[in-house]
Amino acid sequence: MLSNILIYFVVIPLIMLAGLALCRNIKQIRTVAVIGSLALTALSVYLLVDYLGLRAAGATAPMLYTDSWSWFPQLHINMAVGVDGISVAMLVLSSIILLTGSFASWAINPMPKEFFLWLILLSTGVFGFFISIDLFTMFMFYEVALIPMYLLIGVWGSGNKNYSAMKLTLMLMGGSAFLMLGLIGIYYHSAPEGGELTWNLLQIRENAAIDRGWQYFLFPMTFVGFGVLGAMFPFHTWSPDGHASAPTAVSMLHAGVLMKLGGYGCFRVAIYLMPEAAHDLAWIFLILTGVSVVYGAFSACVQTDLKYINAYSSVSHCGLVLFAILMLNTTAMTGAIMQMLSHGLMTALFFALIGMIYGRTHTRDIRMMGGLMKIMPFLAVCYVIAGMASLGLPGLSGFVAEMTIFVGSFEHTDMFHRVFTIVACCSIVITAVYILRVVGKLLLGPVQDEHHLALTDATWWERTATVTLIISVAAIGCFPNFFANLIKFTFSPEIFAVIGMN
Amino acid sequence: MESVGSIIMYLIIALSIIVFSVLTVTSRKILRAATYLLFTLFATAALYFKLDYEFLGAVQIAVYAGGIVVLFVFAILLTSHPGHSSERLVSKKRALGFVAGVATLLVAGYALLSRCCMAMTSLPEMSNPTMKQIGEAMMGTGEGQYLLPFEAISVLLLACIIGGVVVARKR
Amino acid sequence: MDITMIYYLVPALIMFCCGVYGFITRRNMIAMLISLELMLNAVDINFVVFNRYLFPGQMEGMFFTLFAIAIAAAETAISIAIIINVYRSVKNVKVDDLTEMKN
Amino acid sequence: MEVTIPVLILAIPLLMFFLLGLLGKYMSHKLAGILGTAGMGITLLLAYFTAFTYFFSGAPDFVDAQTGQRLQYIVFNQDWLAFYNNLVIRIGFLLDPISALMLVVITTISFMVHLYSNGYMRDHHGVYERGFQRFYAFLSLFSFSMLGLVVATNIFQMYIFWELVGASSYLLIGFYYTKPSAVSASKKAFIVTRFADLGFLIGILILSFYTGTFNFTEFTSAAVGESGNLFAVNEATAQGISNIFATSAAPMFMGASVLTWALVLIFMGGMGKSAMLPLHIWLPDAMEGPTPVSALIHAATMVVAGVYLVARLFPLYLMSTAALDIITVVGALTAFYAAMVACVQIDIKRVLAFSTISQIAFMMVSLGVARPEFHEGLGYMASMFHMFTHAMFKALLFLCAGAIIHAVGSNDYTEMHGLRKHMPVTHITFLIGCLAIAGIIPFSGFFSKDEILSACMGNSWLAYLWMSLVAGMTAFYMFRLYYLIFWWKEHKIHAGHHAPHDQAWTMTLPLVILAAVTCVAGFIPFGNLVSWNGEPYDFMAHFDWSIAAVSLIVALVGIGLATVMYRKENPMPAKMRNALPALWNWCFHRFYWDELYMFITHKIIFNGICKPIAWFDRRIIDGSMDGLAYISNKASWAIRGLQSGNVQTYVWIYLLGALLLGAITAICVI
Repeated sequence: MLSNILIYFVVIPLIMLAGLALCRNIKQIRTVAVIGSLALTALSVYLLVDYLGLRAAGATAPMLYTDSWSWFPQLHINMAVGVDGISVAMLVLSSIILLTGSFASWAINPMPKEFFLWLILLSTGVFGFFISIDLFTMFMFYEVALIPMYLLIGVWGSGNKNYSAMKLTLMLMGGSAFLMLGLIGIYYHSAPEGGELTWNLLQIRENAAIDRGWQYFLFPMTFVGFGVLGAMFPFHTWSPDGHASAPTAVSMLHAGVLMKLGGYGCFRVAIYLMPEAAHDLAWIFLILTGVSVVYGAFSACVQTDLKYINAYSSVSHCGLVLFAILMLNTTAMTGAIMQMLSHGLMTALFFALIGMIYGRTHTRDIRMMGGLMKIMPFLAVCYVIAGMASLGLPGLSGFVAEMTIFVGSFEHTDMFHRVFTIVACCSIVITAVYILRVVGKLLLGPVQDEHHLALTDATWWERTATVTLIISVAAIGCFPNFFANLIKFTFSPEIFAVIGMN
Repeated sequence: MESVGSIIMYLIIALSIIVFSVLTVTSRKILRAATYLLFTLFATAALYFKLDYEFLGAVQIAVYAGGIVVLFVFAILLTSHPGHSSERLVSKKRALGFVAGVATLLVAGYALLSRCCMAMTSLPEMSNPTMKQIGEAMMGTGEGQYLLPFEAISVLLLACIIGGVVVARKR
Repeated sequence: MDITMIYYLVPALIMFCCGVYGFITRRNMIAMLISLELMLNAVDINFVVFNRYLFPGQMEGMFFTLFAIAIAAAETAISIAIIINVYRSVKNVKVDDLTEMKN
Repeated sequence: MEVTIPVLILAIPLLMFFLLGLLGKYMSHKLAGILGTAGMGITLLLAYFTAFTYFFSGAPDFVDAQTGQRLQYIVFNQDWLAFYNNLVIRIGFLLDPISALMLVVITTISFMVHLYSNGYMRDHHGVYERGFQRFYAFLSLFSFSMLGLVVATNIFQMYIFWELVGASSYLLIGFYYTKPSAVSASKKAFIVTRFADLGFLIGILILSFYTGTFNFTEFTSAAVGESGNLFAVNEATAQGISNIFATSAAPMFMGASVLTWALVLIFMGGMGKSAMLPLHIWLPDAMEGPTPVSALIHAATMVVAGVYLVARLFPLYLMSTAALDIITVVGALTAFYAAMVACVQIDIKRVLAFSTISQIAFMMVSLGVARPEFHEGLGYMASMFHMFTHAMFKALLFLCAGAIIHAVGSNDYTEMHGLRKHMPVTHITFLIGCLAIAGIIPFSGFFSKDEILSACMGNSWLAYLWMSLVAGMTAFYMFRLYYLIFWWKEHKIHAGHHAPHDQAWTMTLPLVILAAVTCVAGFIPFGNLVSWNGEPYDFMAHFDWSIAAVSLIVALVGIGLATVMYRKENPMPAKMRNALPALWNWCFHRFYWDELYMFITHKIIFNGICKPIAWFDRRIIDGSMDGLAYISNKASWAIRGLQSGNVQTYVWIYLLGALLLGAITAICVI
């Protein structure tokens, strides 16, 4: 079992958990957290290189490193793992954000040990989710990733934290309920009449036994189930409150990685397994996601709390992810995955910076702040860079992702899809409006509050966190073809063949 | 066709069961209720005798009437001031109880009457189970013998003794 | 007149209903326990009657009643021990007033 | 051609950006200034070398040996992001007449500005301004982006650098970031151009979808077709594209062909960057940035990007004359509007800003009226020519204005007056600039403007008359400005103030160089270098002396009028103003465009869309979620009573259930 590289993505966090449990003081905790997440980052980068090597050597299977260990044979539940380019990209993203999140919560208070325990448990779920190809284990890890969120927000959060934690958890659990129904439905239709049922994604895809009628029922279930986590309109309202109350690292992980679970799941389960229904029902969800792209952006324009602004911008950007996935062609889907990467990194950067600013000024209300550029130039410049990434400046990640999505979506010959593409395009202008509004109010202009003049700039761990993220954002923005190819290669042509598109 | 004496016996037994049951649950003084319960239990014992189960009737009198009711009386005397402890029933509760009782009566009665033909079985001939038979049934492990439940009951009683001591002990 | 099975079952049923009524209406725990005994007794009668009328050669019903009586005795003993204990601590045996353990 | 030099042209400014941006704060101000200027100087030399090689080496890559046509040459073209099929964004380097021309223009102006800023960005005591290194870093970033824009090999590369140019413009306008007006001006500039870019993007999407390519070479060759042009690179694709648009079965959308739609939308991008009506509002405000920035970005280079874009796609535009007509109309209206407004402004940078808008509109009109049938596409050449000369003399004017502002310490000309004795060099160079923009022979503006008017003449009389009128107004307002600054009675010098004087050599040298260029640039045989299809033609052969004479007279009338009214302080301007107060007010308030936009953005979009949406989200969407929680909460409280702990209630309910079950069984089974 331990000969498979993927299993270490779960094993290392578990070892970290054990190590954390033994820690006595904050120094040891930091050491364990940083060493562990560095190990995970190294592992994911190694996986990336090795994966590309295997692909270059001509491996054509849809998933590599596949393995399966029986777990509960009566119900055909296995611990099945395997990755393709998308999962690899997601693993790299998750490990980077975990690493920077550890740095960002360097001085977490109170109960640092418990905080990191829950945080690592959460990331265990995340990593487990991305390596699983068995629907049941996938769902299990999904839940493992969701539950710690409640405590992390409820205990270490700020503001109206109990309400937010409860709301977030309940809404996501509501999504899970749909999801579970959908997954069980898929399981019972996973094989043709009389065949052996399975939870394995690849097997189900190969069997292609879910008939159209059932797909019409199961597709919305799974899509909405995952869509709730992907902040799909109108199930996005947990996001502003949840993010506003969450501590920095949790916001980072949640917006950066957990929301990606939603998009990834929508693609991996809903669309991959039920392409016909996806094709027939896409228009409903296209309307919803297309609306949420513009709607989130408009909402962000009038918010005054930094985290709310960012949460609504996440609604807009994640809406674009689901929007592109539903276009059902390679280019748009590549764009969707790139947008997931890009949004993950830049939102993490945003939340890290907001946390750092909040830690100093003790307010997140942009009306109470101003002229921070003069006081904390490093953080301010980083914020501007994050903003530029968000509004799609070439050379940073947002641009390539959005352009890939727009070009891919416009490829769709149907007038309806095109009109919605143009509607989604409008978001780039609105995004510019709210980003510049924040930058102008928060960072530029005269200093608003005299007390802020005494504040200090970033510490070394904060610099480490932000610089790592900025480099990642710029890497995607400057060398998009590398990532595009990593992702693109793995879109199995057969799902598009079913729909009759390229 | 039963003898007249038997019928009169039956009537007395049935009547006292019904009357004393009703009195048990309606009397407002708790000590009286216990007394009426005693009469009900005696009537039941009489019923067992009439159905030719002498041993059972004896056990009923000894354990129930002699043991349990005495326990009740002790408990009542310990927990309340006799004669003084009349309780008023809440009318809402009484209504609820009445509905429940009547509903039970109706449902069970309907079930009973709908199987009227079976319920009309007349008394077959039966020899009294002798003490020897009962003792063998109780002490054997074969078919129709009850050593295991007997032992289980004895263990249960032991547990009850210990439990009762523990619970009632002064701290 | 033949005394058939139903002649025994009906008083037993009435006894049972009285038990139900008493259990629901009484506030005194001892009175509730008394009602419980009535119900048990009614069931015992049924066992005996069915045994006697339908399976006269066997003794299952009788033995069941026998054991039920034993268990009833044990149960009563324990219950009364609890009741006395409760009385000792709260000076009351009214079931409505015993809400201390709830909170 | 070697790849190294073109790569270096792009790489050096980028490197300078990172060097000065990341390490700037560890450098002294002086070193940063020298580094930035030296970097730009090297880029300048390399760009000159490249342009010279392109125009004059006669290598077969650049010129067809038989016909003498100039060719498009792709120096390198690196895949950057592949979408599907042929849709690949590449980062490349395209050399053709206009890109070579723009390389020269950009590096020249940029170098001048770099040099000039060494003097401008400090106060009278020689103390450098805060953020000096940052300023140079941003200038380098801008130069990189602008160079990348002009050498783009495909429309998406252009869009990429287009955005980068916008961002660096944002950074430079907002350079004085503690000043609220600068912050809002930068924001406005970015958002307005961003809005225009939305059109550009959609245009690109449409165009690339139908043509299946982003590459300029394929667009242009497709449009020109088989008429023996030398821009054709990929004959097969070209044929496909021309079939798509040229046939009668061309895809239509709402009554116009998709090509027209795409081109108009792309032109919208150009309108934003080039400040055409109605997207011009950001440019006057952009003057909040340091004056060298205004000279570089908002006069000479970035704002002509729109013109450059149209010129780049000109062969495609020829396929849709409707789009060209729209360009003409927009340009003509803008030119007139900006000239009107410029006549009454009191901030010298604002006057220059509006004159820039007006002049760019000239270029647009020139492109709009250009047709291959008339003088072999004279308008195209004239537009490019004017772009070149305008860059020089407008940068000159702005740098002069900068010197004056630096000396006086105010933008408002009412505080200047009579500076000609104190600042002789600035005076002379400014005068040269004014003469050039007014169109007086032999300064460069005369030639280029004359070409434009000729081209208008070729299209219609109306365009010609209209543009001549605007040319006269140009002469008027420029000389009004000139007289107001340099003539009139000078202000008393307050005690403790220095008298204004000419500035350090770093600031005067660029003025002199640019003035010299302005004097001689008109005589460059431009037609030999730039034409719409690469075929050189004799510039003088198309020179129409009658039109030249008329335009000269118009310019002189304008100057004369300005002389009469503003030579000395007199009541005439005030009288005219009182005669037509409404007109004056409208002009002074720029026809209330800003107020209109303010109304639209604040009242309609912000209060009418954003706020209701936010409210809807909080109250309705979130409210329904909360309502769900509320209902379940209430429901729980309602059934909470069942778990009372009261054993009698339990029995009652249990019995009820049991009886129900019993009843059902009794009824069904028995």
